[in-house]
Amino acid sequence: MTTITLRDTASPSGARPATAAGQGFRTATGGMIDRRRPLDFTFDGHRYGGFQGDTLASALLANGVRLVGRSFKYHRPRGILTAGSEEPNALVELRSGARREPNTRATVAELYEGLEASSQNRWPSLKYDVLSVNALAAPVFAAGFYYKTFMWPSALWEKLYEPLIRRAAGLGRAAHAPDPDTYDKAFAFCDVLVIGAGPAGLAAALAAGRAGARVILVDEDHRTGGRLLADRREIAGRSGADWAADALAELASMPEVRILPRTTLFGVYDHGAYGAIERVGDHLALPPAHAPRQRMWRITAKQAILAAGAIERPHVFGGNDRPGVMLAGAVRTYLNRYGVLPGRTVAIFTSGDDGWRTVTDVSAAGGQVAAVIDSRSSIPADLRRAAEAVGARVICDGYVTGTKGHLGLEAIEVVDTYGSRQTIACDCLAMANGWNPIVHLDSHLSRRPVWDETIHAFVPGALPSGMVAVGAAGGAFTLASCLETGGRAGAEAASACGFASAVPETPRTDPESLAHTPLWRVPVSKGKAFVDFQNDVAASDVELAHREGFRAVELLKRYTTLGMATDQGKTSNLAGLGIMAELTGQPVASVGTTMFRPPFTPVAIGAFAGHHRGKDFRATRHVPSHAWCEEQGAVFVETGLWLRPAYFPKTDETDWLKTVNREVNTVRAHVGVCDVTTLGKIDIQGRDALAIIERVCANPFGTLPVGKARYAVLLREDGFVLDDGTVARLGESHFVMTASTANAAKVMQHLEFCHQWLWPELDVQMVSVSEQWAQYAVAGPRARDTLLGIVDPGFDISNEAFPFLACADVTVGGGIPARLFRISFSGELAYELAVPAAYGDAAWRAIMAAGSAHGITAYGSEALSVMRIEKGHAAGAEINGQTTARDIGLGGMLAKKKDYIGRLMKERPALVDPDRPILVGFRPVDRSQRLRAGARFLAIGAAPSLAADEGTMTSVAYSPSLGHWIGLGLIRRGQERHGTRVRAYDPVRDGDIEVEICSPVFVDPKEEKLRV
Amino acid sequence: MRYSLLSVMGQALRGQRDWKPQWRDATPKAEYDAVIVGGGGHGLATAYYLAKEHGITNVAVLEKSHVGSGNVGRNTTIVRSNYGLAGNIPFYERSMKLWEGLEQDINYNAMVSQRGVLNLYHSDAQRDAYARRGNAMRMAGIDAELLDREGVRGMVPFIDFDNARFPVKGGLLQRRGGTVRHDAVAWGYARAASDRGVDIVQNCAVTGIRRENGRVVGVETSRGFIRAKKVALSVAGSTSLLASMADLRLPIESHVLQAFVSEGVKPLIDTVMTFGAGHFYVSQSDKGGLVFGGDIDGYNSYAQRGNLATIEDVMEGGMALWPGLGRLRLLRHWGGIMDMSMDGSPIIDRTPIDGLYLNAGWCYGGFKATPAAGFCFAHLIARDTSHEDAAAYRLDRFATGHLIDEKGMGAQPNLH
Amino acid sequence: MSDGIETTLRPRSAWAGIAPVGRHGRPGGEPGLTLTLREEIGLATLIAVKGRTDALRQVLHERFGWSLPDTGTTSLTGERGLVWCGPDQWLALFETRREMAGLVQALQGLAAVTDQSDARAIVRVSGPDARAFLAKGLAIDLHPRAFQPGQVAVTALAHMGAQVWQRDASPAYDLAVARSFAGSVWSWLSHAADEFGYDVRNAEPVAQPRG
Amino acid sequence: MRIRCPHCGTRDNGEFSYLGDAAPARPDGMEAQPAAMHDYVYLRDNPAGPHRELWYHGAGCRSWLVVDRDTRTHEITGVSSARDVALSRRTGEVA
Repeated sequence: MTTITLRDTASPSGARPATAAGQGFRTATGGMIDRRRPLDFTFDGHRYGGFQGDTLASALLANGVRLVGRSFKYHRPRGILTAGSEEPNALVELRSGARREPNTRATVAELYEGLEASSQNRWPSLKYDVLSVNALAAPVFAAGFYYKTFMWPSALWEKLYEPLIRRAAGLGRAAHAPDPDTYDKAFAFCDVLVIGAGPAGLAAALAAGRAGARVILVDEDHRTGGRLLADRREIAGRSGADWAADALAELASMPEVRILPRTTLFGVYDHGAYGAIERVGDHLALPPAHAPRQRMWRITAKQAILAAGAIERPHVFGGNDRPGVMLAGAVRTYLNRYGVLPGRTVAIFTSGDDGWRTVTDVSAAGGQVAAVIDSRSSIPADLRRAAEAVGARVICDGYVTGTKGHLGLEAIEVVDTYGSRQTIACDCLAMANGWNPIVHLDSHLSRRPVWDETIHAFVPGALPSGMVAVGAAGGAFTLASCLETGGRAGAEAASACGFASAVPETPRTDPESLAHTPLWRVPVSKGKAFVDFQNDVAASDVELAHREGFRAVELLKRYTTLGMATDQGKTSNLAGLGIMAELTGQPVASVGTTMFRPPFTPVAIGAFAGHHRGKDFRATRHVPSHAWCEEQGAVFVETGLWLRPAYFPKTDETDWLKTVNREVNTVRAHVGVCDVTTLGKIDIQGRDALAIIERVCANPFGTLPVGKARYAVLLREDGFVLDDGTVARLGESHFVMTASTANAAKVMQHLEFCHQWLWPELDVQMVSVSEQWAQYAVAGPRARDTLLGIVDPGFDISNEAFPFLACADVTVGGGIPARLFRISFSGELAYELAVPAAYGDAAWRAIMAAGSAHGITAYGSEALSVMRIEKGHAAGAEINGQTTARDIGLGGMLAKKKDYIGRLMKERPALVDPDRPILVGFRPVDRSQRLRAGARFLAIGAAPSLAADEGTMTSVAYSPSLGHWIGLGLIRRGQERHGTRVRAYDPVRDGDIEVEICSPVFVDPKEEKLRV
Repeated sequence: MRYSLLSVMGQALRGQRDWKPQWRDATPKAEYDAVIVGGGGHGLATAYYLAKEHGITNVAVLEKSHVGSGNVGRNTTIVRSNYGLAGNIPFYERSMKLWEGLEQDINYNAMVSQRGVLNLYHSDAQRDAYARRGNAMRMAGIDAELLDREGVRGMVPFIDFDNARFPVKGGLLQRRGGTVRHDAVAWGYARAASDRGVDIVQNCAVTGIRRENGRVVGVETSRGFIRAKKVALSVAGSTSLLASMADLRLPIESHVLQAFVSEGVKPLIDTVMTFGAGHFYVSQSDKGGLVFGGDIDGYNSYAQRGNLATIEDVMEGGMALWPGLGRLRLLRHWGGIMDMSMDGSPIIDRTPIDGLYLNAGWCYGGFKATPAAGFCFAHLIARDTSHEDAAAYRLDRFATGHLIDEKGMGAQPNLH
Repeated sequence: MSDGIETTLRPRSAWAGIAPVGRHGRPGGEPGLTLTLREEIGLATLIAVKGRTDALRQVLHERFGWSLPDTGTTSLTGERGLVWCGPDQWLALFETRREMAGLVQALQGLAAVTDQSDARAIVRVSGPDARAFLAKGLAIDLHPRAFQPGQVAVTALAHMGAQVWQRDASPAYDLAVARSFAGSVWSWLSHAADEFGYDVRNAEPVAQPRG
Repeated sequence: MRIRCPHCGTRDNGEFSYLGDAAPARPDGMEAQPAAMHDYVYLRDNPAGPHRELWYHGAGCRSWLVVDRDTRTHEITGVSSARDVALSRRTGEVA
């Protein structure tokens, strides 16, 4: 028997407590805390002491702090109900600043030196909370009252009612600053995943581990053992805690067993995929150096054993939410595991034999048991005797009907079988109303639990293959059955994975009785009887829902918000269902349950994102000239995953337009070089290479000779343009196709689809060479002169030998293999030179050197875009998935005599409607005006309306060649309307100007520059 | 009993004892003028407007489970009318206008909250695409504003402007957009329809569509045959299953879309925001939870749940946009089944079978459409001709080429 | 590429400016990982011509002494040989690019040969924590019961395409990623390797061919 | 969700992209009719239950796969190479 000294009050504010002495409710000995390691912490600015091994909740209770928070709606004082992750009440803000974590359950927050916690949802303080006046209006604030009110006047909803409601709602305050900690992710694979390291889980892991299977054992607690740490039990003649420690030691010695404490298995996904979150650094003030705060495990398991245990059920009676009212199992946890007396005078309200276990534990720890109230009409004599032996009053067939106390429990009101009422002083009430197996995880795959009338609880229904629930999680509540079902499941899981295993013998355990008659609510209670503590859902709200027709469990949940708080109804759901069953006169089994959804307990969003945040949200692809571009101070732009140089400002160029104009002018007058490596490049070889190109491209290729390239347009099967590019014929049966930067991956996938699925008989070999080749466009009148400085002598690239659209293998720089294509996006004499990517940097520098005598400039994506608009080439803004080849002026080039993807669907009536908007050019009537892409076209004088809409401007640029803005756009019957004027209407940018329709080719319409 | 603050306070004195069921849990009659299959938001709204606008009250809504058990209770509650194509614009604006007057119309507070919908852009091309859309909206008389970076910063200063992989350059804002308390929409329409005489029949699964001489004559159900002059399907997610009972194949696939809610916290964000460089959209419920979502999982599914690949993708988008979310915890995620149509737009039309009407293909935009879908579907059922605002939602548009493809993704449902 | 090139152009490593040589991450003690940057490797994709896989197998054996690896495996001798990368597709590895000469000719009509020497950035991952480290990014089971020397996987590493093959049981792995992703791959590597402490080294220069 | 690629082994579904129903066959050739093409492009059975569907192992071996999967439970009962399925379909046509 421990001797204990109890202190009355918490330590005064600011004073440094002599840690152990300040903990007035700490037993002198016992518990699994490390009394040699005292810790200081603060709650609402007050300093307290605790020990290593405490949770915040156990340490608060040790210091006599019972009032921990305020409830959601009524701002009622709330304390600590549980000792685990199911806690609905004791939610605090943990840490501060950018690390502030609202709604943190004090019952699972491990104590560390310097821990800071604050209560939430109260103002100005936890003890004096102004909004507790809400409790007075509780009769108005019944379930769903807001659906019936706040409707008049309608304008006041957003202005007044909603802001008030929003401010009052929510519990804690989230950190506003970016999360300073990092998160890690890891994949793990195993034969047998064991979820929960209580007696059943340990037995399962031992059996599977001994068979040689790869086992992962996860437990949300930092210490393995489950209820063996909380109840004084015996296994094979030793204490349960010792047995658990031995089991852990043996598991730790097995090389194929991985034990993950502080790890919550939060979700079950298809085909043996599981999500688990490991709290690597949450038990410390800061995560350890070089370690993440948390690590998300994605576990793939062949077999899974659910041994997550069970959650005790509260009773529903008036004032059952008063601080000091706790679950009986939690009371025993605080006593036995933490060496804390949750109260000096404890009353026990039970509906089964299990609650009586609390009597001896309280008494053994030095507490006074005031009374045991059992709602059943008969009680085993030995239990009664044991209670009476410690001086407890025993009330059979009685109920707790109410509680008294200001900010914490001072007394309970009890009615006995004869209806006589009495008040019993106590500062802690332990409630035992049976246990619910944790069926959450097995419900994640849409398997509904089933009602088990023998234990009055939902148990797992049919589980997916490879998954089994054992111990309390499977409805086997006795310790012996936990060990037995766990051991058997472990052995069977291992043998299902091909390991020879034997079902272990179940060790002997001390006797226990679990007789139980659940009590869904106390029939004669006073005041608000809470079902869902956190969301302030009372029994009367369930009645109201019933009255108003919200009887289906999902409707009950949604109308009352029962089970929708941060605990997802772990302690409340069944009471709600039980009461609804009573009201509708149905058995609970027919009422059913709502669907449990992942995660089992809330998981930090940052953990799901892991490394992928900030600049690492998505990969960044760099072009081969990137280092040079950076040296030159290029301005980069995100293009899909690529980072491309947009333009290259010189020191005196402060305006981007000035730079781009210079780049364009230099290309048009001299020469420029642009990195176009981002294009997709697909190598196509084989006897049927031409055949597949013919089928995927809408224009004909049969006549393409070796050594020539051709523009290519690809349609989707629905007839719209998929992409455009070029196809170059390098050999009789060797082609290289380019795709646009944005569509490179899509086109490759499309080609693979055509080859593997549509036409598998074709003899074709395709592979992406996008990463192999750096590709540079060299454009401008001096492009050939520039190339002569890098292409090795012996390759004739004269206009005669290497005309427009020629292509050839060459070498550059003295023997580096390269490919040269005479193709042009700018309308200038232009080439694309491809060199192996490793030589990309050197080749780029060599081009710049070779071109310096010819006035070369590097140009970026902006100048590239200006020049393509000047030439009327459609690009991403026009090929946006909504346009046909005809729409963008390519209708004439489509093949007539071959079948190809998209051939038939492009002929649908609406797609050949002459009224469809067609690509044309635009220029401002007042040449000084700027054009904007996205403007809509209207007839001059027409009032803006959808009916008046004639099309839209798709691309614009300032043309330095012409000295004014130009645009491309799609407009109804555009090709017939050159020279006419329309409005370019752009109200979102206050734009409304007149523009003139013109040819989309603004520069060199006769293509004289291209072929010289 | 009419709902008002007064009636609630009056009931407070009486322990809230006099409230009646919000809708009658009807037993099906042998015959109706019209049977609406599906007691979700759309079906209930259709029944309400059939009664209110067309005086047709001999109507049953057949629901296999309970009222609002489908997507109306599983979505991320966003309402908006920021569409860019002529086929969509008038319809969604009709819906927005109906939302704006909904509470007074049905005497039920569905908490229509016009807190704004902000679509972020991250490139010049995206800005221009949004301008194109915003301009179309403005031409239709719908509010739209194109914000620059500073305009966005003024609204949501906490998102990542400085270290982003895809920097925020601005946004398209529809101030009239916002959120609506989703369940309340179903309940409010159920109550209002029931008050007008519509039979709401729960736990009544349709198992067959009976036809005689090429015309629908009623439906087989788990509660027996119910004769009907007109049968209207409003069962997004399960449309193909019901249509197959009438031997129809449709341009629709069923896909799972996941949705997410965080723990409740004090107000953080007072608008609806969408990321333009990843799949992520978020708002905060009046209860305090951040409600968010992303892309569909991408495979055909009738299971109301998804998988981790999509979950991670959504969270990455969230963290990339809003680094302060890191320590906020995900409370719950779930899935709903979407009718993904082949061009990403819905179908409200007659079918080749006389007397069989179809409201389907809502992809993941059905919630915001609830009032207008009910309004226009009721019009179609009552008058056998499309309402002008839904005239583009024809079933034959895939054959004629009059597609309404806002994203330009073509005939691949999982890309819309 | 043939011998005797007098090029003035110098190749730039895929890791240049990205992967700093030296000790990083958790200080103290032996590093858990060694990351060796691989350079100058010759790589080519081989795709069998329809129906010629057996003939290809024979020629590869006769001309190069290589056996065509089965699905999911490699057949490497030293730094040379073949790595499976898809149905009827392999990656041919050479210690240097120079050695690749003649491959196209030898396999004419049997396989499409495509030079990919510059398409990949390759790093060798070794050390006691190699498995734990790779498990943070690769969603494949690297346990010795599931993945051994001689096996290869084409998969994703932190959303980026990657190919990984195990070299030996120490364990050591070669990790190949697309060249343009090297910077982002390194960002992930350095984050994931931080807790183990890691050494970054350049590969030993390739010995000049004898003779 | 995990899919057993016949070439690469079992992988997370994030490595794959989905196309849809594998049943419709493209009406090939110049004689194909618009109505048949419309049905191929647009109409789907969309069953709740067993479904043969096309997936692409884009992050792996780049193979198109035919997967037999139950759309109610996501249970996968078979995966084969799409090329093999397509070739056997052709053979079936000939025979």
